[in-house]
Amino acid sequence: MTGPLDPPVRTLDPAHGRHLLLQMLRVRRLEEKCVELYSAAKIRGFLHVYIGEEAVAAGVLETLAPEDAVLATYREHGHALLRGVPAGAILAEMYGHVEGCCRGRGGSMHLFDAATRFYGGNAIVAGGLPLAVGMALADKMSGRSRVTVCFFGEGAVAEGEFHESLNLAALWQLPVLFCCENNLYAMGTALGRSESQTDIALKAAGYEIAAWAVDGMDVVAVEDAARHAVEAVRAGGGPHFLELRTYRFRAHSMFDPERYRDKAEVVRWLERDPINLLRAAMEAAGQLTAQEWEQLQSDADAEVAAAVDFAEAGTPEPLEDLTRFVYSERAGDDRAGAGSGRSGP
Amino acid sequence: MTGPLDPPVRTLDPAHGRHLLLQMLRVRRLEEKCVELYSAAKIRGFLHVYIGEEAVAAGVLETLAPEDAVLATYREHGHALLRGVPAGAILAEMYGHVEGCCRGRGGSMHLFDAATRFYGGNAIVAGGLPLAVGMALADKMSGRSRVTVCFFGEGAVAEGEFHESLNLAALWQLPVLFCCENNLYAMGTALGRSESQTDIALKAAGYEIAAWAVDGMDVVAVEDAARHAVEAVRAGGGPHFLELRTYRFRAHSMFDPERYRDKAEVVRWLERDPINLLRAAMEAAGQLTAQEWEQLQSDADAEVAAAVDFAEAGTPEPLEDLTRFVYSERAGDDRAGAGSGRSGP
Amino acid sequence: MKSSYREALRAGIREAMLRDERVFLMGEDVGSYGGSFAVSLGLLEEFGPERIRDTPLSESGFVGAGIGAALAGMRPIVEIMTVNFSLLALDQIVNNAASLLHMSGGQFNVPIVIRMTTGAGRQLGAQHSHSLEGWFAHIPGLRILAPATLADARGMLWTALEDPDPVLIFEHGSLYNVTGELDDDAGPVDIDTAAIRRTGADITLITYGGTLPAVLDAAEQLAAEGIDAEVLDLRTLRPLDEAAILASVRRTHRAVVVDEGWRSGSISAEISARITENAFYDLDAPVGRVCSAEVPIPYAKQLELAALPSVDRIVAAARQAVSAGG
Amino acid sequence: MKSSYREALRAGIREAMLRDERVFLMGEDVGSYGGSFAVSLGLLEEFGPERIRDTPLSESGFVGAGIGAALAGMRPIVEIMTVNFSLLALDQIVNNAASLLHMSGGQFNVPIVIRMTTGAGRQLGAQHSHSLEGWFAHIPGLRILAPATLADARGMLWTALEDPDPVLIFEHGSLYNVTGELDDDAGPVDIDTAAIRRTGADITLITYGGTLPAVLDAAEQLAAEGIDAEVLDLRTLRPLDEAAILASVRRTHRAVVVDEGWRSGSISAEISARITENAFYDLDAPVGRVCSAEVPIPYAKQLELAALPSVDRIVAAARQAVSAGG
Ligand SMILES: Cc1ncc(C[n+]2csc(CCOP(=O)(O)OP(=O)(O)O)c2C)c(N)n1
Ligand SMILES: Cc1ncc(C[n+]2csc(CCOP(=O)(O)OP(=O)(O)O)c2C)c(N)n1
Ligand SMILES: [Mg+2]
Ligand SMILES: [Mg+2]
Repeated sequence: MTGPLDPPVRTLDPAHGRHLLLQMLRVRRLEEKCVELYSAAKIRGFLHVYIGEEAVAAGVLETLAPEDAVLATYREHGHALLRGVPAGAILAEMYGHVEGCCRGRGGSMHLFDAATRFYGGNAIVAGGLPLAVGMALADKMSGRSRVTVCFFGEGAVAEGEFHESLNLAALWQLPVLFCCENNLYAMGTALGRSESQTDIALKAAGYEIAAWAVDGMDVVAVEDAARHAVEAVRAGGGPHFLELRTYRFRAHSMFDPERYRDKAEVVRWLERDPINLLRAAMEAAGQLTAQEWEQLQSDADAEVAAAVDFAEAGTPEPLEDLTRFVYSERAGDDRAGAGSGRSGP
Repeated sequence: MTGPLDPPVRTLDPAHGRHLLLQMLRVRRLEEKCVELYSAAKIRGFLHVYIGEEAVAAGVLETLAPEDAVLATYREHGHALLRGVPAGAILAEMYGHVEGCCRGRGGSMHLFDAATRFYGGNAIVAGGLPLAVGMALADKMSGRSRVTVCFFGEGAVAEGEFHESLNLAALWQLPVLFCCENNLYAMGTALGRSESQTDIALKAAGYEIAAWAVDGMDVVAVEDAARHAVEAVRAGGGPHFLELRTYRFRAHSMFDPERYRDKAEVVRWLERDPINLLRAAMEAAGQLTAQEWEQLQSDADAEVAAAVDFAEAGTPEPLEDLTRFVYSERAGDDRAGAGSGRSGP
Repeated sequence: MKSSYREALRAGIREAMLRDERVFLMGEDVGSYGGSFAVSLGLLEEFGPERIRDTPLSESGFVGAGIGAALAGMRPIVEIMTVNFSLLALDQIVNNAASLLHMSGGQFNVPIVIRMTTGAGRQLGAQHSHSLEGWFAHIPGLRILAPATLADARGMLWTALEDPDPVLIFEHGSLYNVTGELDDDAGPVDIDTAAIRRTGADITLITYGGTLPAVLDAAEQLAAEGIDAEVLDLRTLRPLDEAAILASVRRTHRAVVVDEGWRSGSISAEISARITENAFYDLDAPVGRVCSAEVPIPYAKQLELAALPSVDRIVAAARQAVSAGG
Repeated sequence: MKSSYREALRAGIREAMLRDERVFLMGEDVGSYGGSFAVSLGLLEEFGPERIRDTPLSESGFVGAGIGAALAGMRPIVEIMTVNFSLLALDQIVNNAASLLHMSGGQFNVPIVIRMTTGAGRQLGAQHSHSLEGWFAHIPGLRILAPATLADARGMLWTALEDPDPVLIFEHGSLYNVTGELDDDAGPVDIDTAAIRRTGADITLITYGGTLPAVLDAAEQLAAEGIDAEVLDLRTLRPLDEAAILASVRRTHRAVVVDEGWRSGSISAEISARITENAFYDLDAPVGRVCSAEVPIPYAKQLELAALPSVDRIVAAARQAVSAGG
């Protein structure tokens, strides 16, 4: 296992610290709202929230450039938001409205956004990994110095597609960063009951991929590690792998009665809430006033409130358009709409 | 990587040495005959011969008990023969005759035999591994101390099914022995162009499986390692893995023009012909007379000749029976034939 | 007794586990989670983790392992959480489960039962809304079941486990919460025949699984219009009970097939073709089909509903068949 | 010029590589081995290992990687050695390639071309003899091609690469060695329409791909008996050129569909159903089907031949249709 050679830089610029705090808060508030809206039957289908894991997306996405690409799973609202997809477009999508980032066709598990190169939203566990490998292959073949970042859960590690993807990426030395969000459970299945080797970073290193494990509750540590990895990938250092050790505070989805884990375990992890951790550290260092904290919260709240308004005001796609986007619309088509049917940039 | 703790026992009982020599010769002669029969259009379809790799099957199968189970690939004539399937039934199968071990329905790539618990013959690379895991699971759940042995090529290592199978076997500590026949090529693809990590035993060890590499051209070394592994598996030591380093002397199949490897490389490996190696060692040790060697050869030749006669005398299945064995025949069915439609013992 | 479809399935599994110690249940989250759709809830506590076996996420691996276990004498029930993920296990199902008996000349049969949830209608989006049971019915060597009623949910499993060959059971996600009366002595049922769920003289509505409730509703509505529809529940999609289909159509002279698969290449096409082949001169109108629109199923409610067969579309198709021709 | 089907395919790939630097070929043994069926022989030398890219054995991985590369602006040609192994890549094909455009509301199309060998007839046994192109044709979002002629083998690829959406090309293994004349200026062909390969007035024989030669032979034989058969080569299995099918059947009033898929749930069923739905009153006889027997394809020659559509069976089906009814 390769780790960063230099000790992480722990001196935090206060403005940057507040920015990271805000990023995490934005996700937290959006997810809380999603849960509320689900209970109010405004959102339907399966809903998986990211509460507790915000430091992972916040830390990693901080290090990317606009030309990079991001892929995630069905637990991807936070990734979409922090990648730059407007909260309104995200919520409108979950309302099934045409103003949603996928015109309401995708829903919670399938957020996509061409403008920010956000490639979903994949509801098949491990299904995004081969795609990420291929996007990185395209970049390498085209001589572009872009990075493709692929998020997935530790449950995906047991899938054949994980294995095939890591091997291809390493064999071809592709510019891809694998980010394994190890929250210790795949639905109800604890890591130790799904992997004979529970050290995921070690497993990745077995493919001759530079891999290391990071405290996924410490957004600064995540950002440091990700920056190191992204720079290495961009510089042509081949694929890198981060195991981000985290925990989901909520149930797997809205249908999960959580029979498989102790309340006490959850309580222990709640003490490592990534937002509280950073807030406390900054407060202790005199980097965050009560007023600043209030401001961050109200900024996050305001954004979510505006997003709800946007989603509420949205409209359903007319039924005549049901069969659109099964195939691309050609130049001659006289249909209007967002779908340009063109790929890539 | 775990290896045998004791140094291998290299004092060879002469009778056993001659037996191993005969086993390898039997395979060699059968395969040579297959090539000949293919050229004569007696055998059709795809044909993959095992010439050069005989020490692997000979060494491993030597260590099994009748109640154990064996699975192999499309390059499995030798495994079938050494497991105890009569040469005549093997050749008749390739003739497509009803006297064949699968009534002519399987052909070269699909030899099966219930009597010797030989479970094929699988033409999907890595497709047999999950089956082996399941058979071992059944043994473990039933409290039987049987071993399931699964052979596959190093090309299979890149497949997702390899990964899923090794993880399941290790996680559940199943009595299965994985035997990777590393002949350095998967069709035309050299190992270094298919695996980012070319040390296959190390790769297997990454699943927390006891794994070691063995000279697959040295039948005594193979037998020693296999015996050690089979005993450990049978004793409840969980899955084991052998990487058997070998080489195929012939083309991948009858259609392969072998553009991908040097003649010189082949020549170098021919010097390590497993039959010649053992023969030379025994002769040097005064354990094999010229007459004994002649006898072994003529025994092997005679067996193959008889098998050809048996196959030639065989008969094609009548067309009315085409749709048999799509579903099992029930008690009430008045059809005759070998197919009992019953699984396992 | 009162039962839900889910409870009926669970009772079937429980009974099988009690009857035959070779039976075990294996799949993702069947154990400590209680089953993703709560079908196996409580069984871990009753039978323990060996026989209610949670698997890692590796569909090809554990389905293949189920096939191997069946080869070695067990009677595994493998749960694939939903049909959507079965695509990852297709190689094992088609190239091994369905082929081994034939390739081995009758030596190795595969007595495995594979259960999975199928279907759309719950706003789960394209990757979680496939209806592929009709597609699976293309594969020789497999038997495909689609329990639509409580009695079938309860009773098909044991019969499937007694079958020496691989059986796939498709449970429509919208049925789990359906409740009704189940006979106290409900038990194994046959898996060879289709069932007439409503007799009628004017037209045969042919369906199975998740669309049976809508078809029955449509039949009620048609009755109010004076059209007397027979409703045939196929129950088994492979092999099809062709005799039952033809017998009904020969009585009614008209047929509409309803299924949730995408129209092109659906099982409805097969049924339509068979009727035409065998009862052409008995038909007073072309066989109609009501299937799903040929789109990846969208999330938005109105679009999803528009994509799926509905009572209205079934009624309309039946009306058209009745008004057409002779 | 004289060409084999194999050479025509190679010429198509070569031209695409030369025309557009975003095009590359990727798959198992496409490079140093020269292609398992020698289609890509010589291309590695001409274009180098970056663009003629050998992959490890990992069908799901490299097909998914092809989809990803397409998303990121490339125009990959992914070769799956044979259709039999495509089962390992179905998740990527169905859940990603076919679904991404729709799920993303039109944002992300997938311009990938996936080629594979299909079909039986070479005594390869059950696991190497699938004919699943008709089965793939069930999936919305995919376009399915089956070149049966040299001109189509040569010309379909470029048109497929220009298509913004995923295209699967099925090459029947028995066609590679077929040789004939190919126009010197042969180039891209349309992939939207079916082609009449022989005109006739008495019956329409509908087929595609590997069975076209047998159907043409059957038509000759029928001509000798005084039955004038039209032969329609579908060329594209999804979307079907329904207009061409119906137009021909409305002229001839009779049809037999021939394909190598297993009969139940075959593309022939779909075609039969569509004809019945749309041209019921034009038909003088039920639509016939000649498909493969519903068995895993056996190795033994006589059994394999008996399982597959043959000239005799086609002739018999045509005769029956012509003698039936009006
Ligand atoms: C191939 C596949 N199998 C099963 C599922 C059902 N499923 C959805 S999420 C999930 C657990 C995944 O766990 P993990 O990868 O750790 O991600 P997490 O939910 O913890 O973020 C399962 C089993 C699926 N979506 N895809
Ligand atoms: C899943 C799958 N993909 C591709 C093939 C085609 N194929 C047959 S053998 C082979 C090479 C396998 O190499 P290896 O596993 O090393 O075994 P070896 O032939 O060297 O014994 C390939 C690519 C196949 N049979 N199955
Ligand atoms: Mg997890
Ligand atoms: Mg090899």
